Amino acid sequence: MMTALVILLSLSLVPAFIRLVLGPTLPDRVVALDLMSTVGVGMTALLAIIYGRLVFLDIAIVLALISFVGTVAFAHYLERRYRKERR
Amino acid sequence: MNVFLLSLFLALLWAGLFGTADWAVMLFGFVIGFVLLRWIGGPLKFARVPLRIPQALGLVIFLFYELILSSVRVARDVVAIRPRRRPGIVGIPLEVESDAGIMLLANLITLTPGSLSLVVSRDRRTLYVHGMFVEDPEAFRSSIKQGFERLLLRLLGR
Amino acid sequence: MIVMIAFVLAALGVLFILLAAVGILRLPDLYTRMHASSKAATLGAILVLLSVAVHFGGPAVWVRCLLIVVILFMTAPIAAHMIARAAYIAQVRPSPDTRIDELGSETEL
Amino acid sequence: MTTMLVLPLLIPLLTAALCLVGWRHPVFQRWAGTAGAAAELGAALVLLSRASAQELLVLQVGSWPAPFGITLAADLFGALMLVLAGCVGLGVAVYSLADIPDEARSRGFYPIFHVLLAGVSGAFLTGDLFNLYVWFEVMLTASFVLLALGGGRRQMEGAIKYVGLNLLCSAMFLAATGLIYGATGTLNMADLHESAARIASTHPNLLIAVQSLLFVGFGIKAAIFPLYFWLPASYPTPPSAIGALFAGLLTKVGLYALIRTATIVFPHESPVLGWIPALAAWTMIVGVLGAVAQQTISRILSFHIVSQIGYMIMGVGMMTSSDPSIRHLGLQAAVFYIAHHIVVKTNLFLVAGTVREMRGTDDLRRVGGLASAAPPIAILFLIPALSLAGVPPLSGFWAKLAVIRAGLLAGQGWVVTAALATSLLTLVSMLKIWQECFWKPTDGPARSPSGTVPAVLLSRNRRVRAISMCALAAITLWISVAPQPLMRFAGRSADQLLRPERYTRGVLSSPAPAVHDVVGREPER
Amino acid sequence: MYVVLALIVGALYTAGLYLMFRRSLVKFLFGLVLLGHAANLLLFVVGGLVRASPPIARLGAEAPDAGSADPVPQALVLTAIVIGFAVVAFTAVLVRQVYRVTGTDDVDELREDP
Amino acid sequence: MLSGILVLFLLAALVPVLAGRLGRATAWILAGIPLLLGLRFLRYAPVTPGSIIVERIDWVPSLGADLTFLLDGLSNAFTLLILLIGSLVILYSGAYLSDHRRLGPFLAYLLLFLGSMIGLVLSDNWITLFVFWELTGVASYLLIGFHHESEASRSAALKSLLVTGSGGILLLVGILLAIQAGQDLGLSLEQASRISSLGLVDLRQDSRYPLILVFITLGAFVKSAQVPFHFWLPAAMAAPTPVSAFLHSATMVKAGVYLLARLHPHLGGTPLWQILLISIGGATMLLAAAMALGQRDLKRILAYTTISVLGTLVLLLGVGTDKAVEALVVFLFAHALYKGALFLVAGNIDHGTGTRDADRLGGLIRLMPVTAAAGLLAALSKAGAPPLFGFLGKELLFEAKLDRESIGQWLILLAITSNVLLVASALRVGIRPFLGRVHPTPRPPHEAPLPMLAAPIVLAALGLLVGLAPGPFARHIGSATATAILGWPVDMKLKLWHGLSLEAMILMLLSGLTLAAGFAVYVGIRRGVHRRWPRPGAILRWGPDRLYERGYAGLLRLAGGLTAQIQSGSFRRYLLIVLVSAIILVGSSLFLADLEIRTLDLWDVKFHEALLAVLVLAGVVLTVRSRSRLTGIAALGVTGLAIALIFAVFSAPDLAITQIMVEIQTVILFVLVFHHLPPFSRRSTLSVRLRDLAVAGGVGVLMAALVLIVPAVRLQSTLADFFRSQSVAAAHGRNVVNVILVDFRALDTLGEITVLAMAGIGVFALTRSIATRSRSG
Repeated sequence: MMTALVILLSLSLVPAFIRLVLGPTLPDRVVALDLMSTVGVGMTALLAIIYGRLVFLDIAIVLALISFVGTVAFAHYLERRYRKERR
Repeated sequence: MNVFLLSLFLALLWAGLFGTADWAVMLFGFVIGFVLLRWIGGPLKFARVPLRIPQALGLVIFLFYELILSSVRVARDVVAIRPRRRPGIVGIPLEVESDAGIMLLANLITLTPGSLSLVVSRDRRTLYVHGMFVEDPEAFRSSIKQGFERLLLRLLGR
Repeated sequence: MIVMIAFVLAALGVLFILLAAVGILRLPDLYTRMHASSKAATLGAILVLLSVAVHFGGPAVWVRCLLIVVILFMTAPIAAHMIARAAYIAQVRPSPDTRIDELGSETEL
Repeated sequence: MTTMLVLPLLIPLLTAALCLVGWRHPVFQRWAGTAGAAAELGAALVLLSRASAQELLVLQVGSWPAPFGITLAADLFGALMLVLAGCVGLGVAVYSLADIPDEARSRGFYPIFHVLLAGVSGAFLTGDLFNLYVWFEVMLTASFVLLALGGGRRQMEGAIKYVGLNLLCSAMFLAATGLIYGATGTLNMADLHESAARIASTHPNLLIAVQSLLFVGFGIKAAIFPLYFWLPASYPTPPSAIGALFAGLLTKVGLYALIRTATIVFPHESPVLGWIPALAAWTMIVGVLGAVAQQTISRILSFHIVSQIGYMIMGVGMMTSSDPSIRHLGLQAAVFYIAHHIVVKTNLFLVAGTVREMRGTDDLRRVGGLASAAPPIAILFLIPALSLAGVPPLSGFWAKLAVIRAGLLAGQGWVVTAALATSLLTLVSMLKIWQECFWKPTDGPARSPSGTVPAVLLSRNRRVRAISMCALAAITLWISVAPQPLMRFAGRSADQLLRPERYTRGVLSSPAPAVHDVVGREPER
Repeated sequence: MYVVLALIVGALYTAGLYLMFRRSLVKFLFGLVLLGHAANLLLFVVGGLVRASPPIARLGAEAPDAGSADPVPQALVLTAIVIGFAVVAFTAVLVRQVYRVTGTDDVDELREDP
Repeated sequence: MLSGILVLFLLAALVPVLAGRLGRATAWILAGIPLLLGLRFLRYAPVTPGSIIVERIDWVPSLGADLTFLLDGLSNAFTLLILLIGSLVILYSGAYLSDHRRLGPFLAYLLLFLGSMIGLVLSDNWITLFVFWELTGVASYLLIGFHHESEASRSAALKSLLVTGSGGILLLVGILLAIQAGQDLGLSLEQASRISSLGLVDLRQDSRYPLILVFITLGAFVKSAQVPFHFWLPAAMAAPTPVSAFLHSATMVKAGVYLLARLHPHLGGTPLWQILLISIGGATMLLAAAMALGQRDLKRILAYTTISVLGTLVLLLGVGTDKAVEALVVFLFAHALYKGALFLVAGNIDHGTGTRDADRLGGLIRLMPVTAAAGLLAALSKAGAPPLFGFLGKELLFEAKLDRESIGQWLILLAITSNVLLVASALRVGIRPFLGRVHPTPRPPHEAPLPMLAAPIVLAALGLLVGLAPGPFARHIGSATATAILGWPVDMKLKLWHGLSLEAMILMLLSGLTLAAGFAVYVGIRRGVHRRWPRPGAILRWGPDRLYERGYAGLLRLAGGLTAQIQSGSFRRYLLIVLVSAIILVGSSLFLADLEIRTLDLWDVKFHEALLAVLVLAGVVLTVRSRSRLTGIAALGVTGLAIALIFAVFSAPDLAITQIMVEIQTVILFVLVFHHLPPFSRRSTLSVRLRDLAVAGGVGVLMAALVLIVPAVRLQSTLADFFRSQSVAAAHGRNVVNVILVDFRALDTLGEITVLAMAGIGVFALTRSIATRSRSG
């Protein structure tokens, strides 16, 4: 049953990826990436249930923490770039 | 958010990373976090806020409620054949003044139904918010002011 | 019973994430998409994590799950806010059906 | 005690750490760096003498038994390479007291330099394939940084090519290591000896393919014919002390790994080795033609590294011969050649650096008159240069003689022809440097780039440089006049390499807690 | 899945090398990253694939479950990942420096002196 | 004997230092040393025919090199000549270069040369002989290029070294083949490396004999400046005159002749030997003599006549009869004496007048009487006028050639012709400058200082002395030398007057005829007749020389062109070549490999796994196709994330965690770094991109194939089980991967941390240099 959920969850990677490809703007892509990492958190959590191993939760922790950092970096870069362009 | 709360959070993080909920570990993490924060905390300039637990709890509960609500609305709109959305950007005059307050508010607003904070104006008086269902800007404005800002003000006391 | 609860929670979570994913594809502009990703997806992830906590039980698991929940809770809006701000500054325009734009005239940020 | 096998690793790493601690104190760094290099050489020498007495030193790191933990092993070849690395290290360390600009020194020249030494030593010592990869990476990363330190345009252009192709090399190495583990389930080279033999009997093609992959990886690092391009592109660009370090050591590590795996891991009959003679011929010819075409000393020398590598792998290529004595002679020649070449090439780069320092450039069209202006430099150039060209009775002659004799015995007429032609062309290009840089009169007065530096300091600088150049030249002369000890040692090394059973038995049966370290001590033959 | 991942490894190599062939230094860097992925995945895949049984002993157990994944490739890949990251990080900064110094990100404009 | 050579080398090393201290006395002292050595060798000197003295020290037994020195008649003869002339030349140079700044190094080179030459003629070991052989080349390079400020000097030096060096390489091949053949015939390496042990086996029967002979004789020909390799010798006249006197009278160029003579008993006497030596020697003799006539420079004339004489010597060796060898011995000595003297005389003239142009000199006898005396004596000896040494040589020469019946007439014709020409040259060099009218010269002519007079006079006088009383020479030196060359005892008898037999009369007649004809030619040249002659020399003089120049230039062009093609500076081209060769090397062995698909389960794929795989693929494709940097980064992030999830799915949580962390950090880093880089632009054409794709794809296919083959091969691993069982028990860690990293394979981790630290320092250093750069500029 849980496996079915994993499959369902992994399906949600598809639209996210399409958005990543289509863009059209960079923030769109970042949002897509962000969503994908959220999906990753969900997936690893489900894997923990399926495999009955808690170690997978660690992956989820790391993913949750780290993807945030990545998103912030993107945002920061984007903002700086445009502020510079305006000047 | 004060040192104590932060230490608690760090303790959680610590335990999480250790992979156990061993109370000794948690306590150790808390102590370390507390000491460290005290030590380096000076420069960080945490708002010296008295801890108001009931208000904080209220806020959290309210937040959960709002989160679920907003999620459901957004989700419904996503699959809806005829979407009900009315996107718009609205400026909200701010009453909170501290940095922490503004930040917290902006974040909280993002979690509320159909609203997403964009930018704070230069004079730090207005927060511009993107709303997904803005039928009436004024109503939207007041709902935020009555909802979150009020709770927040109660928690932080300006 | 526990298994059932866990499954329901997980299913709900997955559903929310899935909807968020669809939203991110379907919604017309960046800002509306962000509504989907920053709210529905976060909620979904939180639900899945709760399901894990319920499934395993025990304080160790609860602590870890709560930790992740807290992290998500704290980071999701910050991230969303930062992207939104950056996007606005980068002059990513909202879609034409955005009726009200009180910020639109303001360029000095 | 075999625990001292870790010394060649620990000393440079500790020195690097020390230098890092003293980041803001150039003087301290200088002393610590030089002392560390000296200690490294000392440790290597002690190891060499012990290895020479005991044939093989083995240390199971962490005292986990052999195929499970990581084994450090120094056989004769490895110990010899360590000593050579120590020589180069000390020579360059002393030379760089004068050569490396303070700016670069303050950006961590010494720590990186010692890490490079550690990587090289690790590669020479380890008995584990993946660990070899790790030390390769240590060495590579350190060399990347050294190459790019404080670089101008040319240095940057060279660095990109160097980095790109060398990363390709490590990617191939890594892939091959993975495939080997996947097939055999082990990484210890001694253990692999047997596993590989078993695979060779059932799936020879896979083994050959993996060996080819490894060969390509090491071939890039060793700068063999169609894989060498990164070398002339990058070596001439950094300050000459760094160039000398690279020239002396890096390609030889690739070569060492090639020989090590070809002798211990894979069976001798492998067709991969069959390509080597032809590749050797091409390497020599293309390298030397490249050198002939150049107009700056450092570029000429860089191309010569390539051509000289050809001679070394030519010796290795004789391993395909069916006659054991030819195999032995070939490998002996290769080992001798490596030893000779490391010393000579390092010295040449140092001389080139001195020329650059004295004249502000090493472009042959613009320098000259050094034979009259600086006769000692002229002599210091002539010794390694003629040795490189194989002029008797200098060390290069004995090296070439051995290689060519092996080639003739093996009936590799074309390769021998290429080798002989190459040695003539090497002479041509060495003499070109000599004639243009030393004999040709200069038009104007000698131009010093560091015109503001007081003359006293400059001359002190030269004396410091001269110390290491003289020492290296002395080693060359010693090998020239009395080549037999080294030749015999090379012969013993070759013997050991060609009978891997002793190595594998020594490594695998070495007791985990390093209680006693006498392994494989058997009467000779 | 082994077959699929083997093909993925091939694809990663192809893409990584193809990108290294491009003239832009940035793509070159992307290529390096993909090449690293390719090598890591190769190492991992070739070591054998096992589902749902990490080489970690359960609490109180004396050893990991029988038939758990081979820990060695994992350790190797872990090392390789970190090394690869270090190298890529350095190369990224190097690329930036190259661009600053030479004023171009076109690999073909990086020449050698004749 | 070794000690003698070492003394010379040691002195060579010390002289540059000593020269400063000793000043003018240096040359006198140094000249004494070879003389002393010569006396020491003279102790062995009346080497009775056949007796041999050997000294032996190990050197490089692994390669068959040892320091075996052998003193028999042949080496004794050469040693004495070398030491005698060497001593005089040193004395002479001391004065000739007395004002020169680099007298010290000059003497050092000279001593180095002297030592190597002695070593060369004494060595009995093939390898050692070759070592000294090449050392003479190096020393002569330094000597010829002594006036290295002049371009001509430098290129002449280079030419001589390259040409003789190539010859040396040929010789080396011959030597190695000979050693190999000796070993195959049952000798030990040590024995096979001995020249004298060639007597133990008969290489002439070996199938490799022709090859060995050709290589060795070629080597000798080059060294001895035989046509067509002669051209380096005239060029070498750029050297200071004493050097020419030394190198080209008794030493360097005679080394080839020496070697052939040394090998004559062992390799000689076969038809191939005769054909080679007679044809090349004869051609050299005649052509060089003819070419000498076209020259005006005294030294160049002498150079060509030297070549001619060398040809004669080679020819005589080729004939190889008793008489021929006797003639060889006499001619060798006579030539050394008179040629040495003539060169030194030329040096004196140059020194005294400032020119060496034969046509601009005359009447010097009054101004430079001593020089003139030496010159006249030497020239007459050269011309073969009685009662000088040269006359004896010529007599024997004619006699020897008569011996050879089949081609005797032709040879004698050849000999007479070239001798006529030599006589003419002798007159031009030795007579012309001194007699007749005084010409204006750049410098007012004046006599040279004492040492510069002593040397030529001694040499010339010796020529006269031996000519007058040849007996002792024949007894003490000649016989032993001839014996050594022939390999059987010879008793040599020399007489000025042969009595009145028919043969003697013919010889006398021939000599007289030659002299007369030579004089006629000389007169003809003075009248400028030769300018109207077709010049056979022109072709030969230019032929090989041009070839060398063209060859050298061509080599440079070839090297330049090839290198520009291969080392093009284009990173992408390098990559292409490397990858293509990797494909070829790896693919060629994999081509036949047994890919056992049946061991693989194709359908063991779960949906989410497949989806992750697709995601990786999609990320990869997007990365490749991305038009903007940030899209690329994002796509890269997707790829990394998907790979991390694959790790997670296949039981590697630690890997997944690490991968995620690394991936995100990479993304951040890229984002920060690329801020400073320009955007993408499409630069390659479609065909280039397709080519790249094909090559990259080739590697990809290979890798995938390798991965697919492995499972069929996999051996049972003991490592995994060991780690699984030991990690909790022995290392107290539940996570086996972690335990491996920190305990079992801690050394890997140490290296890994070092790499990280290095990269950190590198990043720091680079960014700092960016900072300082932008501050300063």
